[in-house]
Amino acid sequence: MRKIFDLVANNAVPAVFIIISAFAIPLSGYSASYLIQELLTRIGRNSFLILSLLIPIMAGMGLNFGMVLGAMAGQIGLLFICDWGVVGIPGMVLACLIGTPIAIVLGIFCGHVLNRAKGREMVTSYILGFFINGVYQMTVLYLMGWVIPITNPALLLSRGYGVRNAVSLLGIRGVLDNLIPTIITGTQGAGQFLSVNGAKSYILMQIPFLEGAIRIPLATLVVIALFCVFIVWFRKTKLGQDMRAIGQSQSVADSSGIPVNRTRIIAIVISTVLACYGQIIYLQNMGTLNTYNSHDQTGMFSIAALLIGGASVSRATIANVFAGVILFHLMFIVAPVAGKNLIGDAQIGEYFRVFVSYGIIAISLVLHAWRRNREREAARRSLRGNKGGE
Amino acid sequence: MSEGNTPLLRLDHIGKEFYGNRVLSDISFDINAGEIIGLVGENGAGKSTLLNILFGMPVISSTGGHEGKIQIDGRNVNFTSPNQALAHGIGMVHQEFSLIPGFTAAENILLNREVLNGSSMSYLFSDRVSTLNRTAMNERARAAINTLGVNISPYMSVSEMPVGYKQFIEIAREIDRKNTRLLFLDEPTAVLAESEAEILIAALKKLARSGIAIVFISHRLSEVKELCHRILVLRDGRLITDRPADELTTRQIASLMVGRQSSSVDLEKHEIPEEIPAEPETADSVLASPKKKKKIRPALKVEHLWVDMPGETVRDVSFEVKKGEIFGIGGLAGHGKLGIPNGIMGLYPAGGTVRLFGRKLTLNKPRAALGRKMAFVSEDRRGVGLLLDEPLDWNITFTAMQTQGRFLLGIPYIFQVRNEHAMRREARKFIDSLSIKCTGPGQLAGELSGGNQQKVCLAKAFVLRPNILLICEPTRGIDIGAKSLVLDTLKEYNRENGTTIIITSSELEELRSVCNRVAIVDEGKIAGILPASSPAEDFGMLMMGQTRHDEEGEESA
Amino acid sequence: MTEILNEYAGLVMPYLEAWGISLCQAGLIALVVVWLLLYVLRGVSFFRFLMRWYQRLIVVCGLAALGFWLFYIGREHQIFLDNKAVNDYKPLEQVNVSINGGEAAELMPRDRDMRKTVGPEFEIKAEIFDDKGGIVNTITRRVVVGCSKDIMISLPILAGGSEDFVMPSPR
Amino acid sequence: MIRRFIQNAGWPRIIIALFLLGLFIAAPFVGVRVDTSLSNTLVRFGMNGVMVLAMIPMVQAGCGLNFGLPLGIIAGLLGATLSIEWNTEILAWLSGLGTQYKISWLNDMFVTAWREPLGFASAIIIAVPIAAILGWFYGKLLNRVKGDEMMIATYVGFSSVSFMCIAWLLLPYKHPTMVWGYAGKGLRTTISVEGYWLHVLSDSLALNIQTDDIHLYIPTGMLIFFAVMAVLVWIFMRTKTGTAMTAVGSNPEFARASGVNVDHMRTVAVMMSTILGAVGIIVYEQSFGFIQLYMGPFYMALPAVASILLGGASVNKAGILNVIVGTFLFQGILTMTPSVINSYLQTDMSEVIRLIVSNGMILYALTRKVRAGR
Repeated sequence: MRKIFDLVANNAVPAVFIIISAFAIPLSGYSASYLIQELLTRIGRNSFLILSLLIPIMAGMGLNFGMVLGAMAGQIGLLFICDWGVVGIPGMVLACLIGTPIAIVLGIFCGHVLNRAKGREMVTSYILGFFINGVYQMTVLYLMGWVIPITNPALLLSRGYGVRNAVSLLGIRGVLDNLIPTIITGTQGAGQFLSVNGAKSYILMQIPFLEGAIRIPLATLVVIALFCVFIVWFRKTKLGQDMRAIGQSQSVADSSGIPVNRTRIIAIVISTVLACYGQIIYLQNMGTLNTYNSHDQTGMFSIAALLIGGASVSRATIANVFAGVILFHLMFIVAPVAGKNLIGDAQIGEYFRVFVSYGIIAISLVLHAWRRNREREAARRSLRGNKGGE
Repeated sequence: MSEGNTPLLRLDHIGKEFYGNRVLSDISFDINAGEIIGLVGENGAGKSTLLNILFGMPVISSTGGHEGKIQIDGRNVNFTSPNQALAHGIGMVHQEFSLIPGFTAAENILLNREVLNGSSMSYLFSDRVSTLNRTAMNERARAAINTLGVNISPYMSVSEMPVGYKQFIEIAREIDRKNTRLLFLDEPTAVLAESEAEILIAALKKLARSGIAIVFISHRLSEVKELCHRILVLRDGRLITDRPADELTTRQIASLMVGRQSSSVDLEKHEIPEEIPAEPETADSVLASPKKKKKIRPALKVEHLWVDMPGETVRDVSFEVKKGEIFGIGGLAGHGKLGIPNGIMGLYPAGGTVRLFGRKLTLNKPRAALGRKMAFVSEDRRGVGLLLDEPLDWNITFTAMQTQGRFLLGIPYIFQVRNEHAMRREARKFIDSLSIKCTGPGQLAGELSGGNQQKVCLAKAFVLRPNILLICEPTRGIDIGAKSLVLDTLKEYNRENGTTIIITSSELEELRSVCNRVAIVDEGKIAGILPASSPAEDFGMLMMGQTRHDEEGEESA
Repeated sequence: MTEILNEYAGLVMPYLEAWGISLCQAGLIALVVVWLLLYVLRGVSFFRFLMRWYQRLIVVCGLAALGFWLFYIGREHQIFLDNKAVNDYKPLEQVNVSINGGEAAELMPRDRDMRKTVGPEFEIKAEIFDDKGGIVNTITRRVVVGCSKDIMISLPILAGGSEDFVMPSPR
Repeated sequence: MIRRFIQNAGWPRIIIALFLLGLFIAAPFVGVRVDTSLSNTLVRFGMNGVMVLAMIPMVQAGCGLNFGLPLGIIAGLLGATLSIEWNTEILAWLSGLGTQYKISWLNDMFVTAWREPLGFASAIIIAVPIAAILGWFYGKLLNRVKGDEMMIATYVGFSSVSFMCIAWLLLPYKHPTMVWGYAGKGLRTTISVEGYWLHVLSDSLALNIQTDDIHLYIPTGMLIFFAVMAVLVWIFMRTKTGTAMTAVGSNPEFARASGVNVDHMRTVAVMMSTILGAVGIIVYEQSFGFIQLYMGPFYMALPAVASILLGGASVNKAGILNVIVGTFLFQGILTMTPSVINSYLQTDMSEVIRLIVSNGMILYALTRKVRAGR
């Protein structure tokens, strides 16, 4: 009975989303190939960011709302390569290289702050995100071009310092996605998609009954796959084991000599650095950087997607990430059109998905806290049952 | 048992004072390899302090270290952290489980000592990026478990284990440490069923034969006697006895543990108003025959009470307290004596019947208990007893304000504002009468010393003008001067107002000196109720879980 | 970037010269000083330092080098193509210039155009026409830009056969 | 003495107070008028004061900082929009009431003359029960998630705001000044309250001196309203219930042992917070002049939270003085930084300073060691 309840409780969120999507997809009237194309693009764009959330969850630090710190570090890296005019894959890698030390420093700071606020890591990291956003804005808006050398006039505001609101990332736009140009076509008209945007594409496979063609961001997917391998490997290391131990019981881990605070900081640093790379991958797909807004929603959308994938505050797997990306973005794509077709107002679908993002986080948090309090109760009860031999 | 002349561990005149409060003095004994030592003593006899010293716990060094010398293999050592003790081969199994529930047995046994595969990355970062060698880990865990002679799969998750298994995993963890030569076990059998305890004892004997010395701390004297070669009895911070186990009977051990000069007991007590009834009156007969009520009517009558208080479970308790009596509840920590008053007051889920002057009390509702003019002083002064961040007058008058509507101005149920003037006046009255050392009623309760905080708690209870006063651990954590003052206050209050007082305390002597009768709780049940003047060893036997049956068995054997 | 580095080197070198030690010696001394610091602060043994901190140092240096290399190979340059009179060189009647075999730019006299390239060097191919539209000459050259951002190529000088056709960016 | 003062006030407060003082001193030198600045600060103080006040009950009852303030704001917005939607009906009903029950002063003339205050009052009267209901559910929810209140409050606020975004589009509002002109349905993003209850509080009894030398405007009515609310909260916290609430926040176990129903007290506190939030936003709107719907209330909790913390409150202790000091300091900085720093640096750093100060303050409060014994 309890097992069934747990099964339902653990998978209720994805199930609801599958049902919503099942209704909304026909309403939207999108073709399968369009949806698959969009989903593939979004998987490539967002999965890395979401994967960066896994490690703090493993270490029992909850959802790392502080991942926006990493996103900001990545953006600073991108701003520099834009200024220097480094393009293509070297540009992306260089942006990562520049972003890494910034992300590490921010991560260490975040880790120390969170160690001071044990038990309320989430709200603290959330506010920390806002705080660092202030510092980031000060840096980018006032110090860049004044103290920090930025010379490219295309980047700077007309007043001579501060970075413009929108920065074009033409130089690295889609470089990773199109590194290995790959498409899937239907059996019909295979030839006409052989070259897309002047680049020769490699046809991966032909699927009958598929209309049109689907371009696959193969290199991005490979990077994400490598990252998944990294996480699987990381779980097997001593460090991963220590994090799992800390996640389950800080006091036991501490008494067995595991450096709890240090390990927690490492978890946050890793998450922040990965979020930095994730943001760079995300922006290379988008092609433009909204200097002051791009990172705003990153944390919220990534967390919502992870939760929709069936993860909870204390447990998340790689499968949750991909289930989450697919379900969340499926709704993202179809909700406005479905809303328009249903009620005649696209705005409603727009608001609906915002509501769903926040609502799902709220519900997950509530369920987590509720379950935790109930488990505490149950643990107490079991203590009674075991005492003595009655 | 000893091999050669140098003992494994030698304690030489160990002593310890906490803020002028002596808890250990002049403890000297040796432990040889392969020897099993039973360490017994009441709560507060100094066992945990002794362990803390041996393990170099920060509590000791931060409070000025200890006296005397500790030698391992004839060399002086002075540990400043538990890790140093571990490095010298001293292992410890705590009373509370220190296991990670979601991990397997092997993962727990090798926690933070995992077998690692080598990795080239480990130089760049640290060993922590090497992967775990699970096959080797499981093998090692299996070996450690096998040493104990039990059969537990290393793949089994701890959360799915019965409690007894967890205890074995804890011990296996210490055994796995390659250099472990001396193992301290703090009440390892407390959570075990009898059959499990037998397996454990067999395992420990096996372990000792392999050359590991074991110090076994337990309140189950029959087990201690069965397992140990030598028994050390600790009382009031002194080593009373160090004798081979076969020279002592459990009764002797018990009396050594609690035995004290009877002169220390203040036998001058005021008379109980009426005689305690020879036979417990059933509630029905009290209600059914109103004529009888003049003769005997217990102030408090508890029947088949169970309380679900974590760590202090009460299973089935029945007793009666006469009006005007001071009734003591004693027993070892963790056996449920604290659960009784907490349960009666409704602080923890409870069941059974509690009658107050013949009328049934609604359980599980603190408000109901308070409404019946019962007052309660919690053992958890800082957690439950006080508002640390609020001034004294709040602390003293709050309960009376909320339950009796005093210290308020305005119309009841509609609009009532607190009467700060009255609150302060009341607080001042108690500050004077109990001589609470503070700057005034406006001082925050958290800033007072332990003894004065306890007085505030008493004042809080007195303000309620209770018919029955339940007090838990009135003297825990306060200095000697304050101790006698608190006890005297209680006695005086009882004498002046005729209030029935129920005191729960771990200190038997204290109970015997204040109370008329003392009930001893053992494993969630009343082991017996004795007049305070009974010999100490009778209390000791009740406390140690030595029922008449055990005793007879021993004598016949 | 390089300028900044030179600047820092310029700050340090005079001191080194004044103390009479080479850059290599300075590096070794720095290594020992760092170890001593770590030894005092965290009790890191020299062996451990060599095995861990030194390796880390190498990795950090490697990453920095990788950064510079990426910067070098990934940098995008604007190549301004200029067909104006410079010194004694007269503008060409018509010239079609392509860079790295890309789309050709057609420049009339006094024209200026811009092409973008990525990487430290590129191949420029200039087809020079006479006023009747016949090809007079085709010149192919490899040009090294290095780390500098933008350059201008003076086509008249290129056509004139001189090697000084690379000029600073007009901006 | 000085050390004690510093200890009581806390470093962040002193630094920010000195900073604000510095801004006021520097103002004349960069051509910013002190009197105008002070007027602006007072206006913003009055606008935001009640919303900051809404923090007190929840903090005192141990529910943490009310990041879920948007819930109360939504109730306020509903009250405000409904009061405009039904404005004519309400006024007609009132004068009808006068005729029906022969109340001589409650006539058309009175109603017309007191149109705006009556509209304002109706907004509050509609908002309060809605807030109470929402607050009740919200309180029940927070009781189930003890220990995680703040994070959940944040997201309850966010999701309720985004839910209301849909509702604003769908609710059958008809009033032409509020709905989109072209569609005839769906509320506008900003709705002017001009002609309804614009500045009803601000301008009543206002002190307005606009001469060549002095530009002083003191919104006396609004300040009095705030003072009344503050006194009400102050009195409430001294009642039997208020005392119990404080004890619950200070030590829930103590309160339980003293026969107080902890969950009930927390629910009452959350309801009060929500109601105060609803009233607060209506006060804000009457001064601001517009009702901001849709994502407007989204981040409104943060300034209020930052204000009370700036005033010296901690995560589990707050008083009226904290509200007054904190709101004044915070709004002072918000008013002064754009004017003074902009004139000095020629840039608008106010947004960045607001972000850093407010979130830094919250962060400071969150990372402060909680006193032992809890």
